[in-house]
Amino acid sequence: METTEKILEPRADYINNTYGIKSWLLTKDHKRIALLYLGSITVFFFLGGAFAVLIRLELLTPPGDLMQAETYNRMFTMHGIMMVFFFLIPAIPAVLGNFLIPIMIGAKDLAFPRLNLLSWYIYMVGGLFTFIAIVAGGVDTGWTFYTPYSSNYSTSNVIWTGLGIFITGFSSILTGLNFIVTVHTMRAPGLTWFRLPLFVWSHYATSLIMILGTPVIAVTVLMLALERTMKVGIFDPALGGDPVLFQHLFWFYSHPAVYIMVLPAMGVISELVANMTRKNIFGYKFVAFASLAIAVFGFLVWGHHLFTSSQSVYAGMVFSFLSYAVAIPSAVKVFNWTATLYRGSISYQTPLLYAFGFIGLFTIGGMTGLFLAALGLDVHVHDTYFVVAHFHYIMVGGTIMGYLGGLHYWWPKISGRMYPEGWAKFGALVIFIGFNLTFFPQFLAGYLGMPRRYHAYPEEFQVLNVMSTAGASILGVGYLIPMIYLAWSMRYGPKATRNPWGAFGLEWMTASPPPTENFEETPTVTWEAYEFRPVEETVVVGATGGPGDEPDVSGRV
Amino acid sequence: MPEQASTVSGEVDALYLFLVALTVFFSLLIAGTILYFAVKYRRRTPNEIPKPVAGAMKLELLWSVIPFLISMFIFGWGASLYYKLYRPPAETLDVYVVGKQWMWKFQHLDGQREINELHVPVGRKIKLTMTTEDVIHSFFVPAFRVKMDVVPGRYTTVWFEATKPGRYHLFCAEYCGTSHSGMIGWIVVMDPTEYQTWLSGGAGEGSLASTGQKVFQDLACNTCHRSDAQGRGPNLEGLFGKQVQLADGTTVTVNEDYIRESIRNPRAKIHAGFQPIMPVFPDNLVTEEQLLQLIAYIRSIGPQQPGATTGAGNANRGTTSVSPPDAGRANPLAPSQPRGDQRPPQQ
Amino acid sequence: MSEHIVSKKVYFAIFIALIILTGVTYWVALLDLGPFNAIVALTIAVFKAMLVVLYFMHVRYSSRLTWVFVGAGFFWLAIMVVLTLSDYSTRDWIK
Amino acid sequence: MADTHTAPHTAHTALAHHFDNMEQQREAGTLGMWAFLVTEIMFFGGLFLAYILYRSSYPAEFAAASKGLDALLGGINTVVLICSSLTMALAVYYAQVGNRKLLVIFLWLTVLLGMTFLGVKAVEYKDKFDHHHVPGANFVWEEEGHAPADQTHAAAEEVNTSKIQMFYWLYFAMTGVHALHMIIGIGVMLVLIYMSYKGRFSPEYHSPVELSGLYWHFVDIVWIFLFPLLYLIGAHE
Ligand code: HEA
Ligand code: HEA
Ligand code: HEC
Ligand code: CUA
Ligand SMILES: [Cu+2]
Repeated sequence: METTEKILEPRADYINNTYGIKSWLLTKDHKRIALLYLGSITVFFFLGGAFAVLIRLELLTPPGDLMQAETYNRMFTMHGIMMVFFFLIPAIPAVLGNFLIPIMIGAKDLAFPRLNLLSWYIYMVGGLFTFIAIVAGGVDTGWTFYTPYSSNYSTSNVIWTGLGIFITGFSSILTGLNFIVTVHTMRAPGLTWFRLPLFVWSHYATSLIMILGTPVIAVTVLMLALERTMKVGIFDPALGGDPVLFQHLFWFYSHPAVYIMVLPAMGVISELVANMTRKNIFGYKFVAFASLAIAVFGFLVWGHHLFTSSQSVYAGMVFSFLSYAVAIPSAVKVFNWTATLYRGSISYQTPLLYAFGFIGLFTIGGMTGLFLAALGLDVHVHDTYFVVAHFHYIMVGGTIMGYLGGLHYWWPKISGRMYPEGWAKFGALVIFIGFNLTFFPQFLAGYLGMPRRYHAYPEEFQVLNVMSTAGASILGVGYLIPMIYLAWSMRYGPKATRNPWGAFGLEWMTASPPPTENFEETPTVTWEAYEFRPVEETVVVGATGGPGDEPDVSGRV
Repeated sequence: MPEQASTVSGEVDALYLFLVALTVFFSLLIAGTILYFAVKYRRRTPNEIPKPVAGAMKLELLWSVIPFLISMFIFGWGASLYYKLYRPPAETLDVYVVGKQWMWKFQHLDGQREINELHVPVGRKIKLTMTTEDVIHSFFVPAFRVKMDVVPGRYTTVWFEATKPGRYHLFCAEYCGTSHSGMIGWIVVMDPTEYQTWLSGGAGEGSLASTGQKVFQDLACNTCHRSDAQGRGPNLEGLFGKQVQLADGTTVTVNEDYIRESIRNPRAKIHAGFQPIMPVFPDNLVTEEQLLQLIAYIRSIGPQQPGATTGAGNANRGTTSVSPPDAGRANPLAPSQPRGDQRPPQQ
Repeated sequence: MSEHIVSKKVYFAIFIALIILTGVTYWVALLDLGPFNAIVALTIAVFKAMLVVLYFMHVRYSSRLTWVFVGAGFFWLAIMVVLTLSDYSTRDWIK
Repeated sequence: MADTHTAPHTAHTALAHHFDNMEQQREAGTLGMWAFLVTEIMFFGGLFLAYILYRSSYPAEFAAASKGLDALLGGINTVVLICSSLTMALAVYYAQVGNRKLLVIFLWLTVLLGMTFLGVKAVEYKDKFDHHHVPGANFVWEEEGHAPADQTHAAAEEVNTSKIQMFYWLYFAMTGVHALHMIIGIGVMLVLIYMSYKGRFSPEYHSPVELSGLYWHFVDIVWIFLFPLLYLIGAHE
């Protein structure tokens, strides 16, 4: 990216208008809160990643030689918990969503700025509890906490971890609530629902899941904690309870939660695909409603995790059928993204590369979901590495790719600096290769019958596991690359212009980085979503003259 | 592809291969289209603004309906396979399984007991009735493509028919604590004659039912449950597979789960005309294994002829392979008999 | 879209209806209606809840959006209960 | 809705900086509260599900256990809560018409009724403690005319008691969470009273009263379901 060197009078933006730790820890500005989240989820990601590294090292050889079985069990449990509850669920909504939603709808902030800050603190407190649980010896129940193991048998810190998840749940509820109200009540004049960027639609759908599903996991861990302390038998068959009830309650939340993890990434991809090709999204309304459909149908399929659990065969059929129903909107999205490229103006910048990565890997991950939803086949692959590969394809190959793509794309807006494009492309490539090498062999291992959560495994699976471990080390390095250059660019990257991509959307009509209240004046929207325009007609909201206002390469403002 | 060693392996693999092909097709379709567009419509000048393309209803319908139809096809296929996998067939050779942290315990009707190793004959439908002493486990034999969770407090069943002699992995697939990965074993599939020899090896204790009968006497069950009508409890002879009238007016079929409940928690369902006086036998009095022995015993004194039961046509499914107690060892595998609807000889 | 002020009369009327319905629930519970005891009790409870939601909570005078939210809350609860029970009620069918 | 932005605004002192006008702010508040209540429905929903499942599995035990509850006290509490809903509704009414004195009075009445409810609940809980009906190691359940005879009979007791105990566990969990909501509600009321003393509310700005009202009524609704479910199942036997 080429930028002009000319230094103008520095204009106050959200980063430099006040200084000091306190101004950050007590901020009510959604953009600063997004950065607080960015920092904290990154820490949790690397913590979760460190556990993953240890898992992969243990699995390098068939016998359990690196660590004790107890330790290994704690490793994958805490890996799952960290990654799911403390990284992936907040990742895109709380960072990119928080930063962008008010800007994209032309508002000054979220509807409840104080709740927003509170949600970060709640998240941190939840994280702290979980962290204490780890330091005090960890948990070994698997991230799914199945009873009666978790309630009556495990001797690890189930309650502390449960408390951490309980608390963090409220942070997610508050974020969702805030988004819903904001999107309903704070859209700029003229910004009708069908003019909203698809990013906002998908976050709206995500938020619905957050407020409808999260309370159930809260009450479920509450019941688990009480059961563990009082042993009254809610989940204990010896006393008349049913352990499978726990599985129903757990998955009632946790299946929809997988859509909390993927929908925001889908929103990011919609933005990337449209803006990196300067094309309106093909079938806008279908993509928008597909998000809602996924959110709604996502609540009807949880029983597909229980196909071998002794759940009724007939209930299994219902859940399988509904699982296929929810796959259709995902398919619609994939096809529409692809069609958007048709007659576009495609620019191979890093964000688009990540978007391509997402589409490809999500397709594979999603299609393997169809294997799992096929009842007779799931009987064989359930709780094998096939499942592990399925969800890593979607969550790591899909969502993290989406997250990184979004982070790169909006990085100029967030930090006011450009990242180094060459390094970024290199990083994306390393991640893509490392990823596939890590997780593709797991499909094979899974179908061959290697069960998951195994500390030691029979010899014949070793080759595949060695490949997987090798891939994981490439992947780990891959993740360090963006970490380093993004941090570097915050200080040394070239200054970003208002709209370095020639993209379209309200966030590109304000300065980079934006001022505290986002726009100098409330914009009035007279355009449709993704209505790309020639340079002369480019819309700029607010006065020009700051450093973020020079024309970009394409001569646009 | 793991070894195919059961009658359903091939069917599961067929579905798998179909899905693999489908995945390859769609992945290539999408990746190919993306690459093609990406090259063809690459940005040529920095200021290029392509013309907007309007959506197309027809296309949207096309790519919703086709995937839907495909997925309904997969659904149907998967569901019928599932039904087959989880619905035990009529004539089976039964084995009782108890899981516990971290081992598998097997009891054959003929009295053999095994740990972490299960010997079965080739070409017979084997039905496992399973439970656990502690947490949930899952019985998984990759070569047979079967898996079923083993849940405390209830019996789950799974069946398979091995097609090839050999040793196959048995895994515990549901995470169950520290040595979950150590809860593994082998399924040894043998030729019928070898199996016969194996059967006549060990054992010694007599059949499972006769062990059950001993337990029945040791626990003084027979003080109440007598073979005449004088007992304080119902006569258990000929009971298995029948419908029982309960005190609250409903009826229930006597099966493994019902017997289990009657022993662990007798007051849950009261046989009409009897007092709720039967004591509870919790697992410190009757272990899961003994419970299964008792069931085998009660089954063995059940109706000898399937047709003789009063229950619905299928109420006695799975009951026919029982040999009467003390009748010497049954030979469930007379090789001369045709497979399928064969009935084990009742000596 | 200014707010609607509900008159005091309506509040009192609803209040009286609620008290009466409480009495009815109590009285019905003393009769033996077999399985209908639960059904009647729940019907009355739903009815009471509706009165509170519509009048005390002003939903009757609120935007469609509020209706949708209220509806969604109960609808999702129903999803959870119905689909879970669909498992428990059909477990024995296979045998 | 989006068009509210265009309304010219005369800034009210209670208008937060990021809203355009009071109408928008009020709407956001109401919607937020409703979204929160939806969350609450789902939270209680998990407990209700467990209740429904076990009640339909063990109807006899649950009916028997339910007799250990005092339906009269439960009924009284229902009436108390309905009264408090009325006073709350009236408080909102007086906030809307701008009658500060009556607003404060009705808020106090609401607090008082809430306290009464909690008082009655405390009496009930105490009774459960005295009778060892609190789930846990000390739980005891005697049925009419039955004395545990020998060891196996003691075991028989245990199994059946376990379902009774399950009922009491659900009773305590549901009413406990409900009572917790009441306590929070009372705290909120006290804040409202303080704010109205300070003269913060006016016909233009009173959403805190309104929103707290929504919350309070919701807590009332939960009880409307808890009462028949917990207290009245076994009443007719
Ligand atoms: C972000 C996370 C995410 C997402 C989006 C999904 C999406 C899907 N998942 Fe996945 N899943 C997980 C995360 C996720 N999953 C996790 C974490 C687990 C394991 C939990 C544990 O046990 O620890 C799991 C487990 C899991 C199981 C249980 C397996 C088992 O334990 O035995 C099943 C079974 O049905 C399943 C199915 C599906 C389906 C059908 C989809 C669908 O939504 C996918 C839809 C997408 C597509 C279909 C691809 C795009 C479409 C096309 C390219 C067009 C062609 C399409 C057709 C012909 C239909 N998943
Ligand atoms: C968002 C979710 C998410 C993400 C991002 C990941 C990321 C990864 N996971 Fe994840 N995983 C889960 C969610 C996720 N996982 C879940 C839910 C489970 C199930 C848990 C359960 O069964 O209960 C699971 C289980 C799971 C298993 C199965 C364990 C088992 O069943 O026995 C494996 C095995 O390979 C694995 C590997 C990996 C790897 C290699 C990565 C890589 O992508 C990680 C790459 C990142 C790094 C490598 C970080 C870089 C850090 C450094 C370089 C610092 C190194 C420092 C030190 C070593 C001190 N995961
Ligand atoms: C004190 C007497 C007594 C003893 C000892 C006793 N039972 Fe029973 N049993 C009864 C009575 C009475 C019933 C019928 C009432 C009921 O269903 O609970 C019954 C019912 C049963 C039933 C259900 C049969 C049906 O028709 O409903 C089974 C199975 C059973 N008992 C097995 C056993 C076993 C096994 C033992 C020993 C471990 C045992 N009983 C010991 C009295 C006894
Ligand atoms: Cu037993 Cu895992
Ligand atoms: Cu799922």
